[in-house]
Amino acid sequence: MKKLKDKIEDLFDNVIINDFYQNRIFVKTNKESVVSLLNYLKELGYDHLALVSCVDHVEENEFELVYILSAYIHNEHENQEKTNIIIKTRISREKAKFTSIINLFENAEPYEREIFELFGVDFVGHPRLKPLFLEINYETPPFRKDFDTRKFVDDFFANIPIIEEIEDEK
Amino acid sequence: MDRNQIGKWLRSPQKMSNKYSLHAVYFCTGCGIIEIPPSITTRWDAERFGIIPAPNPRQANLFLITGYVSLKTLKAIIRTYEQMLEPKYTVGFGSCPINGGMYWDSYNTIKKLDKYIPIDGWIAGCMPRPEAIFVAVTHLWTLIEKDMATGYIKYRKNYKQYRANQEKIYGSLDWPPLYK
Amino acid sequence: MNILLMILSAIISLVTGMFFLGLARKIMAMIHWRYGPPIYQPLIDVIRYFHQRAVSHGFIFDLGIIISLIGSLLVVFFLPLGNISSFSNSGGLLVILYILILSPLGLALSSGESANPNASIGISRKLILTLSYEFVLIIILLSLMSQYQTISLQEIVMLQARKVWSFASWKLILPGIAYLLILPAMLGFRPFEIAGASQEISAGPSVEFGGKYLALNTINHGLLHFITIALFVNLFLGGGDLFGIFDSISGTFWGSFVSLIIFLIKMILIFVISVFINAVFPRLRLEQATKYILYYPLSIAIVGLIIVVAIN
Amino acid sequence: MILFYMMIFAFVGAFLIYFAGKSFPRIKEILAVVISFLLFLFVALLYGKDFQINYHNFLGFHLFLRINMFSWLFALTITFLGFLSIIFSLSYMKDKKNNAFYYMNMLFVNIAMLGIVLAGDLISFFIFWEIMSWSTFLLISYKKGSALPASMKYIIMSIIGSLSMLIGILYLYDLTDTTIISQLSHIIRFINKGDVIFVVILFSIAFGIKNAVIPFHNWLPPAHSEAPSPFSAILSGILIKMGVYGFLLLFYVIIGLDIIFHLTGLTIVLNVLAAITIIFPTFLAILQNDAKRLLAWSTVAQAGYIFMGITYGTELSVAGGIFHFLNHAIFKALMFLAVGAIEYRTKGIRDLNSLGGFIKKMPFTFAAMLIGAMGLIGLPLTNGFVSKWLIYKTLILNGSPFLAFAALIGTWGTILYSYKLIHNIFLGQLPAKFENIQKAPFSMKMPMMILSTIIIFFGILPGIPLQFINKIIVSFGYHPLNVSLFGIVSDSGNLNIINILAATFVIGVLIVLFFRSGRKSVRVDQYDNYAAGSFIPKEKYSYTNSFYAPLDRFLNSFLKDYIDIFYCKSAALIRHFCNGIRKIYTGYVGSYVMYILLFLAVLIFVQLNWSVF
Repeated sequence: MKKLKDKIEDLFDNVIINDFYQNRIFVKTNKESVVSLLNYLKELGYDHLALVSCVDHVEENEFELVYILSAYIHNEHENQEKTNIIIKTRISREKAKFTSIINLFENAEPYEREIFELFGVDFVGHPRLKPLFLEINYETPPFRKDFDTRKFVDDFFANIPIIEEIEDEK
Repeated sequence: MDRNQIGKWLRSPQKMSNKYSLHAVYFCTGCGIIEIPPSITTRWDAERFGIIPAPNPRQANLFLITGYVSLKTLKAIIRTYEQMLEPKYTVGFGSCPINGGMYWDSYNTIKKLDKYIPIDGWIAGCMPRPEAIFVAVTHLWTLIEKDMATGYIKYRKNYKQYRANQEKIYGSLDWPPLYK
Repeated sequence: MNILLMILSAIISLVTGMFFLGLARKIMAMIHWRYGPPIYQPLIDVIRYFHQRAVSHGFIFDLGIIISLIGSLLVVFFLPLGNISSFSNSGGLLVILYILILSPLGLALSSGESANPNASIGISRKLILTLSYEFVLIIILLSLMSQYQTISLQEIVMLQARKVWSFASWKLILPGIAYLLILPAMLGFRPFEIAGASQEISAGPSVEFGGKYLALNTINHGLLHFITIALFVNLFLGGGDLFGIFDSISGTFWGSFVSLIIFLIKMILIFVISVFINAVFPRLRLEQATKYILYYPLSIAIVGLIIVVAIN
Repeated sequence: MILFYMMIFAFVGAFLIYFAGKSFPRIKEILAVVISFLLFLFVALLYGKDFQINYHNFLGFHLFLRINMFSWLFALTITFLGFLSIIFSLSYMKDKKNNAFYYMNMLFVNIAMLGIVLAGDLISFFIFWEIMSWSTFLLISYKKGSALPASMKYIIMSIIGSLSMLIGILYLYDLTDTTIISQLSHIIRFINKGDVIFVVILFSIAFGIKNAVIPFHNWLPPAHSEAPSPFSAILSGILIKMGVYGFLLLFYVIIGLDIIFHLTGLTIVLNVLAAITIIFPTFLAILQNDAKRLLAWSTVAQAGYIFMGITYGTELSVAGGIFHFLNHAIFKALMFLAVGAIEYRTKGIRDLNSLGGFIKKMPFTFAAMLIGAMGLIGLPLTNGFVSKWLIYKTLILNGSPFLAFAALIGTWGTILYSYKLIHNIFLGQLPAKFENIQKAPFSMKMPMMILSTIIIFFGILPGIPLQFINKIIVSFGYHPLNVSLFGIVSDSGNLNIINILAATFVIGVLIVLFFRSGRKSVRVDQYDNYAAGSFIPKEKYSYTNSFYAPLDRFLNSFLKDYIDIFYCKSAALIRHFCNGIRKIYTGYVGSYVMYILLFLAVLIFVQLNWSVF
């Protein structure tokens, strides 16, 4: 049976695969072919989307979206070992936008909301793109590297006055 | 129940009953809640002092703020505190509610809880053990005895400032002000 | 004279009610292998509730809790305690059965007015549970009434004192067992603590009860314990009589005093047993509780009734 | 002859309303109120009279109107409730179209019921019975729409009832060749038991349908929920009780006490029917979601209590049955009027799952509904308690504990559904769309006020109504109960309400003082509520729908209305069968000629073989 790595290579052209680790395959692609790659892998049996996360590369002014897939039921590719497929793609940092994969994987919804709230990546096609954790909204999303948390704490919490006891007369 | 206890009871039943029947609100606000179950069960038995977890704020008069207070939890804390009935006391666990503790520079936690709701007593220690909680309770007794546990009166008197601080954080709260 | 008896039985029931609550917490603590609060802790709680500034949701919120306390205190006057009985000749068991409705109805009215879904869920559970154990209770009372051919509780106690306790007579053993099986449901103890589940629906009907409302509710709770067990002792354990030992001094003041003591001892025994049951059981779901009550105690009670009807 | 002139005056008045109402609208309301008040006044003045007048001869039958204590009590309740519900419908029907027709029919029903009660002989009894049936049919179908099938079901059932009654009357006439009730009771003694049982069965079918006893009860719930509220107050308050009156007339006046209870098995069958009529509808009422349907099922259950009281045969049970008729008429009419007031204010919404929190807007209607529910449950100090106490005492002491069990369980079922009614309409969160509901108008409040004071008044002083009932029992041939002002005094356990009243008052005062001594409480609106630390979501925090969901899941497999299903299935079967027959009429002349020839051939064939003719 052809290995999984060769299958992906001959189907997708600009794909860099490195299966250096024992049960993990890293796939770097451009942002256009991510959705078709996810679709293809889902048919192969990797139907469990473990995680969607985002890495902030400030110096290259890019975000890196990471999708981790794995398979519950063993299929023919699993006979050697349990493989996690980690797909990485790069998107620009200004006005970051990416297509939502909810129609492929239902459980991507909270991850995308979290990335939208904490990194400011706008997912097109997401039904409920509302804040998930934070109670107040910040002008620069807090997980971005250029968000200076100490400065925020100083000017947001400092200007809340301490309660002075009103010494009423009675 | 020796003789002068009975004398105290007869002179000021409100103080004595407040001392020996503190029902704590069963609401875990931070990491310190892990200390509460051992203190109310067999090993340390808080019920000896009359402390039991109350099912809802209306039946409680002690509010234990256990650990750091995030922005989301502060909203629930304010709501619960306002629903508790009048002679109510709050005790803060650890240094995080005092000045932010190790989350002093986090964008998401409250630095000085005292600005939003009145706190009657603090317990030092990054999550005080049950013995420390009971020491705090005995101190609270003396505070009640000497009429110094007046957090709720302070809240009622300076409600405008408290409310202003709370609204500074959240923009606008979705429940009406408690006192006119 | 009647007024004196009224006051006396009211005081006895209130004191024993609070004592029962304290005893329950103490025994639960002992079983948990810890010290537990002093016996008079419920009294401290009530005094503390009284000094708290309560929150009211309207006129019926206040009236309901007062009606429910009136209901339970009223029942106390119709129950003979030992041979102290102020009203037990005006209507008997039927009146008791009807006044027992007043207390849950008053509580239902006031918790309904508190406009909190926890309270509504608690009340609908409480009424369904009461309906299911009322099936059994009515059959038990019917078998007793048709066995002793009277509807007045006073006479049932006297008949038992003269002859043998109904719990001991083979004819009425089954209703007795059925009563014991539904006792935890009537007391609201653990296997059937569905209405007042404190974690699930945060104390059910008494969600919005604050200061003095909670005080009245706790007193009412104590009284309900007192009434349920006093009814059982009167019906099945012959009220204040101990195998006729103290018949010689039955007429005098000391006679009624001794019968009262015996009556209270019997009640404490039964209460301690039900607290043990309370300590070891988890909380059932409502469907399981109704299924259980409508199968085992109900069949035992029906068989008991058939036996009684077949005999006479 | 005063009775006859009264009836004529009332009938003429009813027609006058209809025709006058066309020209000047205000007149019909005033006329209706005046006539019904005059009727009430007139009947009240007839207290204690006992005479019989022959007002008309019809085909050789002498028609009589008579008045005695027994019919006086029923007449008083009929006219009293008729008067109150007409006052109630003044504002209820104000904006509805053709309410002249409504008022005319309302008066017809009242007069017909009055006629039934005053009828001295079976023919005039039957005439008034028919007038009552079709005027009720017209009133039930007043709302058109979904009211038509309900009224159809009602009219079919009552036609069957009246036909069986007609056959009964003719059969009785054939046996005793007299239709005057007073003479019948003497002659009945000489008829053999078989005929008496047959007559009793025929009459019981007619009265059972009216009284909604179990096999004939299924017309009642749809009819009640479709009829306009003031009329359904009369429908369940009094109209059901015509069956009660009929049974009493049949058992105790026509056939007489000693014969009826020697017909072996009859009383047992009737008692078991009564027991089923108590349990089955009570648990169906718990699961209803429409306020008026719930009350309708509760009427069926309470009619079971009255039926149990009547057919049990001891003087306590008959007294309890009649007293429960009186009480049920009062508190059920009160509850229907209260639901009518709600329906009037919410423009017709009475689904229990979408209402809630009305106590804040309509406190008076809540008080009326609460007192009505207390009477329905039978709490001490309300009138329901005394009548139920009478019935239970005799059931237990006369050695039939299973019937007593059915009755007592009925009480707890009543508690559940009456609390569901109060909770889902009045308590809980007030939905936003009912924010600006006003109070009930005065013309609705006045009848409710009167009825609730009567409930408490009869509850505290049961001696007053019991005196009238004592006279009735004596006329039936029982020996009277010794009734004190506050209760019943008898050897096997007596009842005096004064103890309960005194004790409740004293404890009440003490507890209120004790309650007042605590700190003053703070009034708070419905949004300041415990919601686990978050603020209350505006519309999603009321829990009134499927109030008894666990009981629903547990019971509804047993509680389908099998009798109704049986009726509908048999009706479908008959329609199917008739369709088959209709196919014969093909419409071509040829096929008809062919039928004639075939028939002739068959005749010839029979004649040839067996020479029948």
